[in-house]
Amino acid sequence: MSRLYATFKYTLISVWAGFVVGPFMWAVLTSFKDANGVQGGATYLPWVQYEPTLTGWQNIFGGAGGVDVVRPFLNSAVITLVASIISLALGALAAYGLSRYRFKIGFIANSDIIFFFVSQRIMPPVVLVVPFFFLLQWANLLDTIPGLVIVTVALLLPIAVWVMVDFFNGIPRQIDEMAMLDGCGPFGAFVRAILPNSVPGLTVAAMFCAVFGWNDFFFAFRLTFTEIQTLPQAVVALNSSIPPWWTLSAAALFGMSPLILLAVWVERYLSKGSLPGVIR
Amino acid sequence: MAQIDIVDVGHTYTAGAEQERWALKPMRLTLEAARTYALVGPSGCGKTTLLNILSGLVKPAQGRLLFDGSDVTALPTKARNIAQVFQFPVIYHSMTVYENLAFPLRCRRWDKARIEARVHQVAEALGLDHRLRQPARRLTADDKQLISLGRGLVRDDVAAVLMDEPLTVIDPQLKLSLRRRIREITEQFRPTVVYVTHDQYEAMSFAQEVLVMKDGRVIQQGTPEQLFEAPASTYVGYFIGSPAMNFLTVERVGGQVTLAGRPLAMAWDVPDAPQIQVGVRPEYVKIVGEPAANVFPTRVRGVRDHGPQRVLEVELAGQLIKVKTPREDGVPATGQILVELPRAKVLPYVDGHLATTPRAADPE
Amino acid sequence: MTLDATDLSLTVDGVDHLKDVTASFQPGRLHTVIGRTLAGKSTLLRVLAGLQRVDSGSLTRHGADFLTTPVWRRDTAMVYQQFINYPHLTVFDNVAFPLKRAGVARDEIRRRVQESLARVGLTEFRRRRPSQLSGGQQQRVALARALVRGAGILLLDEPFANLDYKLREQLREEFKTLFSDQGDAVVIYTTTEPAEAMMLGDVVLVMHEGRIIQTGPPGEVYDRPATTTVARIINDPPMNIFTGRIAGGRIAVDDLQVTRVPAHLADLPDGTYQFGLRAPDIALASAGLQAEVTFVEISGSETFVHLALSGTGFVVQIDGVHDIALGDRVSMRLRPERLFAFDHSGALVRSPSSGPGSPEGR
Amino acid sequence: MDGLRRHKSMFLLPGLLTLLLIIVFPLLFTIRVSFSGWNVSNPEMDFVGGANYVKVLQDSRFWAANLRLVLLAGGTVLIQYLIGFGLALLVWRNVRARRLWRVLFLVPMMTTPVVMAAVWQMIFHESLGPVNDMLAKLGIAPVHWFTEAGPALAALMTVEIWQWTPFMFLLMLAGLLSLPKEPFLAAAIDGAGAWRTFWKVTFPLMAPVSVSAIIIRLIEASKLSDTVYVLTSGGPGSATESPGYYLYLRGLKEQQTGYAGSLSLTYLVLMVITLTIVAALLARAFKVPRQSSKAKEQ
Amino acid sequence: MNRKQLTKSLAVPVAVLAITVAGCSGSSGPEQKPDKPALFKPGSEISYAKYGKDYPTTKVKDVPGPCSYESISRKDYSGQTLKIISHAVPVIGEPTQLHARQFEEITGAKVEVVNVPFGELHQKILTPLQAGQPAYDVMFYPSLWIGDMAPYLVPVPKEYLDAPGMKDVTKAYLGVATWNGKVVQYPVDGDRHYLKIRTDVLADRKHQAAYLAATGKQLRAPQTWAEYQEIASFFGGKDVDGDGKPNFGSAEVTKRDDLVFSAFISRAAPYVKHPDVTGGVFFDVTTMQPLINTPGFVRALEDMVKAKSTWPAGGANFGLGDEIFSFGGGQALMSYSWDDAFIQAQQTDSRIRNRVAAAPLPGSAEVYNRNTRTWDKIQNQAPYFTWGWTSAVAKTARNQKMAFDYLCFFSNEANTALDLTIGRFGVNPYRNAHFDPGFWQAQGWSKDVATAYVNTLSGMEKSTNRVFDLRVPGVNEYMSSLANGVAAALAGQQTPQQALDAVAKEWTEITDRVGKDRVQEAYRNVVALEDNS
Repeated sequence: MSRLYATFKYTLISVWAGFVVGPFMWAVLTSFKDANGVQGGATYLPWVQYEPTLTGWQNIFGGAGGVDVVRPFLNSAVITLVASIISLALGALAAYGLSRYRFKIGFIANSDIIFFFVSQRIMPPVVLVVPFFFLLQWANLLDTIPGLVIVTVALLLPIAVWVMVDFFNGIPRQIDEMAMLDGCGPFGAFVRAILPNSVPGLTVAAMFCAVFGWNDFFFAFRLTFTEIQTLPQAVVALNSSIPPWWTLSAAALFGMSPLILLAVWVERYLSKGSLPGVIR
Repeated sequence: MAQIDIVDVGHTYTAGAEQERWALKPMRLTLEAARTYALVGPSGCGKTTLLNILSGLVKPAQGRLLFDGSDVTALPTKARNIAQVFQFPVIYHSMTVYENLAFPLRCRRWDKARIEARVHQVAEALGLDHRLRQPARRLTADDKQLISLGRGLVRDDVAAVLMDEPLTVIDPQLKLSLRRRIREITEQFRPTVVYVTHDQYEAMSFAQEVLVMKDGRVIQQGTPEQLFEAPASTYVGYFIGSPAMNFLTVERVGGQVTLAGRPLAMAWDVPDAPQIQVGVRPEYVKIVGEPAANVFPTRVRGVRDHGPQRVLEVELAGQLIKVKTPREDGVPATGQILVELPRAKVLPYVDGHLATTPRAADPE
Repeated sequence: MTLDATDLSLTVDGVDHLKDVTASFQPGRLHTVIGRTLAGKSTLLRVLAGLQRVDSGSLTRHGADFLTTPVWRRDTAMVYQQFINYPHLTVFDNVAFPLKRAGVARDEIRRRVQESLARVGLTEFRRRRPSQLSGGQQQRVALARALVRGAGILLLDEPFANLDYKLREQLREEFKTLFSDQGDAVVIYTTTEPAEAMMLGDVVLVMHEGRIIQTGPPGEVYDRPATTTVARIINDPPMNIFTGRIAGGRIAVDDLQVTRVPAHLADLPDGTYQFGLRAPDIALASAGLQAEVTFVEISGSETFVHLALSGTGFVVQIDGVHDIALGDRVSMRLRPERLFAFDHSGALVRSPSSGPGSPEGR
Repeated sequence: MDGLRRHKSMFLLPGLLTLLLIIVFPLLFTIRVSFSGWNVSNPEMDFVGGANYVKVLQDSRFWAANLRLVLLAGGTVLIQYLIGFGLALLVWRNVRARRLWRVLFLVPMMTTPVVMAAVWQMIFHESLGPVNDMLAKLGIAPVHWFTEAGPALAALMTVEIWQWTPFMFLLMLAGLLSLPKEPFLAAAIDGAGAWRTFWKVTFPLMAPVSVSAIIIRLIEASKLSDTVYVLTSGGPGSATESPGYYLYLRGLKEQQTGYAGSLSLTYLVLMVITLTIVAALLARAFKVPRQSSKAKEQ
Repeated sequence: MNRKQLTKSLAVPVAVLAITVAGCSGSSGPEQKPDKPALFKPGSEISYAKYGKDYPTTKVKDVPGPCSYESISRKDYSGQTLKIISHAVPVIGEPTQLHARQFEEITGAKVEVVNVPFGELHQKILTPLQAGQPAYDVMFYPSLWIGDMAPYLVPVPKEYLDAPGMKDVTKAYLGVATWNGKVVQYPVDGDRHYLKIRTDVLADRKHQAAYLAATGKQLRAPQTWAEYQEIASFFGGKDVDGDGKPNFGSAEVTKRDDLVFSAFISRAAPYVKHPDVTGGVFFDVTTMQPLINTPGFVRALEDMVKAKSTWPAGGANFGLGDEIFSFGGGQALMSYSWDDAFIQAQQTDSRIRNRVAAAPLPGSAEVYNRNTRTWDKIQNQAPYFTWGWTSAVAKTARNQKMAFDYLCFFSNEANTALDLTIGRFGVNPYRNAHFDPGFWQAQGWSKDVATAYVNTLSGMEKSTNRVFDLRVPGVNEYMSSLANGVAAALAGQQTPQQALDAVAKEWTEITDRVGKDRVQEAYRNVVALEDNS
């Protein structure tokens, strides 16, 4: 590798890294400002150009002028976790069935069913939200965690199926056959022989579920009233006609923190080499 | 095609390991130009390390590698002018057969007409001349392997063709025909070939010379016939040939070797050593009717029907040996038979090494 | 306790995978199914195991319908060609798996697993995972798992095909001992190698294109192959088959007189036959038919020399390893007393082991 | 395992039925509502025939939004692909602090689009944001990020690229890491340089991953609306309206449920057709072998 | 089953179940606990200081009455939950939160508040109301939505109407809260647009001289929109206040999905509200023909498009917050909208405190007479009473008493006095008591500033040529359509005339969709307010 190429390479990497980090840096700076720090124009250096304050951060942790983020954080965590688990369970089951058995319902075959699952991602959320409202109202589940979990499952299930079908296709069929020969029923074979060997696939699916579940704003916003607030909602509640940018920034940073940890974890997985086989 | 000199080349993957633990112990070998060599041995014997050193993928921890006398140890793969056929067929998916074969030449900026002529010549030898316009990815695995080979052969100056278990993924029924074609083609183009395999059949069927490797050492180098007739060690005797060579522990009384108290005549001088074994191939052990010199009584312990032959397992002086007999000779009616160990086919081994001929290619 | 297949047929995409397969598998006996790749051997095993449906035919066990019995109740163990083990379990747990499913007591599991592992020589590896073992060791784990249960049906699908030949040789040797105390189990072993079929089998079933084309004890099948196809399949290298004429006490290929008519063929009427001769039954000699060496293979301790004799290919097997160059011209001599004669349809007319006048057939 | 017919449904059905239950009602509801005049002051399921669909055909704002989506989704996904692939190549091997870069390059994907859009709104703020401030320091006149159509589209695309390039990066890096080594060695042996190796080895081997990554991203990008909602609200005028956002305006903000229903269905049909065609075209453009999606020969 | 039945079978269960669910959960009656001892002495000092340093340390006296701290703290609402939806923090959302917390502290109730961005508020409130879902007990929203909300609201009970604080609400704002003769909204804010200027520039002799030299005119608070434009463009882009950053002439709310329609109506008011013409500004109330594309409105839109050159960077996409930061932060020299920017400028830590002045909205030198279809050359002023926040209690509220207690506590004299001084709260004068310069001087305002402010506001109350919001069902649709048109013209996608013609067409459609009779009936109320004043 020539020196010129190395320079070129690290320059490119640094430029993109700067672009990636920029918004976070700005949010960090802003989260320590107040109205005076914001309204004069862009300022960068704390103490020099503006007087840093903790107002923004106090506001999101119970300060009177903000929106409390702790409860929404817990709500988001519970919803994401439960919906991901359900989606993974149902998705893995369905994906396993689609990977191992041939289905034929009229002209509909396996690939069509897989397409049906994946195609749910094409649906614009707007199409679904009004009917969901009535559906949940009918089930008396508006503004509840179970209600949001159900809706989130609809969003995540296609992802789980998409990842897992490919993954199961990569596990030799002989393993489940052998488990059945060894006395497991079809379900037992799945649970005892296949699932324990599906950790990388499940991990990737779980990652996507976590990302899409945690970051959903649209449905959570429209299917809740006052009882349940998710984290993105709490942040958006600060997007007022006079936005308290400092509080907004603090809330945004707080809201992303768990998933940034997820990125670290995904990278570890990627480097260990378990991930590449899963995503094809 | 070049002569390859491997001068004191050794390698370890863990820095600072003592030499006994090196993946490849320092060795000195010469591979002559335009000959075919097979590296054979069980997994972990160092054959892949040696191959990677030849291809430039691994830089040896010590020693020098010479191609026709010039030192290539520090050169990257690209600069070594070698060709390689891998386990998994490697072709350029997006190209036709012709483009695949022409690729190395285009990289070398040959002119069009010259490329065209050369590609056609090689394609004809590969039997692919009528499929040049087809996308290479549509070919079967064995034809893809031929393309890999062909990409090496189009370059008329290639120093060596390395083949890394090229038949691994080939359908068993096609293995034979592919091996045959590869051999025919190499006989036609006569490059220096180094063929790596764990399969003794393949090694012996393909190469003019076979290098048997074990624990990072080349323990014998020779023609297939030499390996079979005079294994340099008990390991080679076991490794080459099916069933393996029989080894019997013998005693040395005076200047005589005895087995079960009877003298055993050999065509070789036997060294003086506390523990002597003799080796004899099951093919050469004869069932005889009359006692004579080198004839021993045995007891039949088992019979295996291999089809054209039967393999008898017999007990001789408390040791089991195998005897191969033609099918039409039938199974001996009695449990007791006499076998002859032919004088010229019984070889002495001391400490597991052949004790008559100089040990070939054993680095000291 | 037999396992009886009757007229099993399976067609996928217009290709017959099984065609009217009828066979009776006896308890306590080892059946080898020999055939080339894709002859339907694996399909047959999968049908017996319950992993594959059939289009028609029946399968009974102890006289009762077996087709409707689900896999997990068939009391069947299987060893695959690929080294299939549970990747997430240790060697010990792999072998214990079927016992746990069967609800065997813990102490009993421990005892039996240890015993099994000892028999395949893996005791010291019991805590490893399959991926940390060599191919041969992995296949031993699979064998141990198949053995440990004492299953009523034991299916082995080319279990040693993916091993290199020394290991193959070794495991083959051990195999008979390993399976000697399987009692009343029905054991079915598929292979492409005649030597395995000959060595291991109590009964050999020859499969070709989805059909069973000959069944019998190994020696019987070997000595009297019903057709040229069987003759090719049951010999390695495949039996040399060539078309020739019997006329005037001589056998001729095209215009070339190759040999005299041997005694056991003496009473055959003149005419065109297909003759079969095994590779070991041709010798290289100082004088004889002139042929060109087209290829040389070395297999274990034998050298297979491929010869071209005026357009017809012959394979000659000679003992030991010999350096023979391609393109050499050599002389070869057929051993007429070892000739098989088949009619134009390929059916066996006369074999060397049958005396003159005794008609062949089933 | 065709011998196990009876058991297979128990795997598929729980998931399939759950999805059907969750999805079919909304779909039927949307179809029905699209033939009604349901709106904010008349929330009733009456029947107005195809009137809504006639209106859809004449709704130039809707069609303009669809055309814009071709630019927004197609353009950003293409750029994301190029950058994502490029970055993956850069940190694939032989780079110092590799893991740091990889984590960094993944992070934006993990953030909530609506939240990040709010942050971007501060950044692009025309008088208080750092972008214009820095441009001013470089002597460049302030850019009207949200008040001129061109810059607004650029800002929107920047945010989309920032947010979703990591997704491409992840898929492409995973794809690269799973590539066999031999083809690269073969190319080196054949004497190919870096450029030739990329075009003749890396790129063709990555084609299947590329196609699926692009299609997945196109599917997700076609729903673009959260970012538009927070960042530009479709403005200036309707210059940055995406179909998703327009549907939201009509259906939720103005609560013209019936009309939005017919817009949604029209849009859905358009999307399915377009994506199917695009998928087929991509597969052809990348010469993906039809029989297998795996790069390795088996 | 034919298609009709099929569709019915789909819709019916939803509707039926919706009603059932609503009925069920609404039926559990509120429990009324006996009063507990008061936590506050009458007239104790009230301050927000303990809630953080974001709040002023100002102290006010608790004014006795049914809504005072003392009275409310007697109530025992422990174990009960009050659900509130409000605008995003801070505008009205923050006081909602703050008073909710106080209400919890003194009554033991549990109060859940959800804050929603402006663009979402309407549907977020209306969807559950229409579906019969008891989502919220108390709702804060712009008062002009009364037409949509009224059917679902509980009229304010008499005991609250009789409270002194309510009695003091100005006539205009009580009118705003009234629908078909019933007070259904609880007034918490009084909003109007007025002009805000920087006196340190506009009243500065140096600048006045320069302006005179350049234009030949006196520099003063602009009386007409033409003057406004002239002054704005004169000072645009120069650093005239010496803070090192360029100043701009005007900051206006121009963001489509924010409140651009209000800004536009302020600009249009003097062109379209002819003192002698009755019967509606937005529609001809007798025919319900839209007037939005008549020459008066078109002229205003042309003005606004022209004004673009005087706006700061991004000025064409300013939300209310941007406008507040721009004027309140000292960047723009003039602006017109609600009080917020002015209060922001008057915060204790503001750089331009007491360097600002309030003035009536600019007027015009001519006004369009839609009866004669001519421009009449008269000096015209027409204050615009643009919505303002309001609050209401839903019929589905479980404990209506608690809900009203919360609202009356929210708006008690002490709280309002403090809220008025916090710019970001968006709470503006709506009681007669608030029009007292002394009150504002007590907050540290200079006498001139306080007097001008109070005069401007009370002057609007006295005006007889006023414009009110289009308070009809579907108002959001009308305003959203108008915003689209204005935005299209500002973005240069259409000429003002084209844009407003399109709006007029849409308005007709909306009217048809909502029902001409319903809209007309509602609009009569508005016209009555305007014409009778």
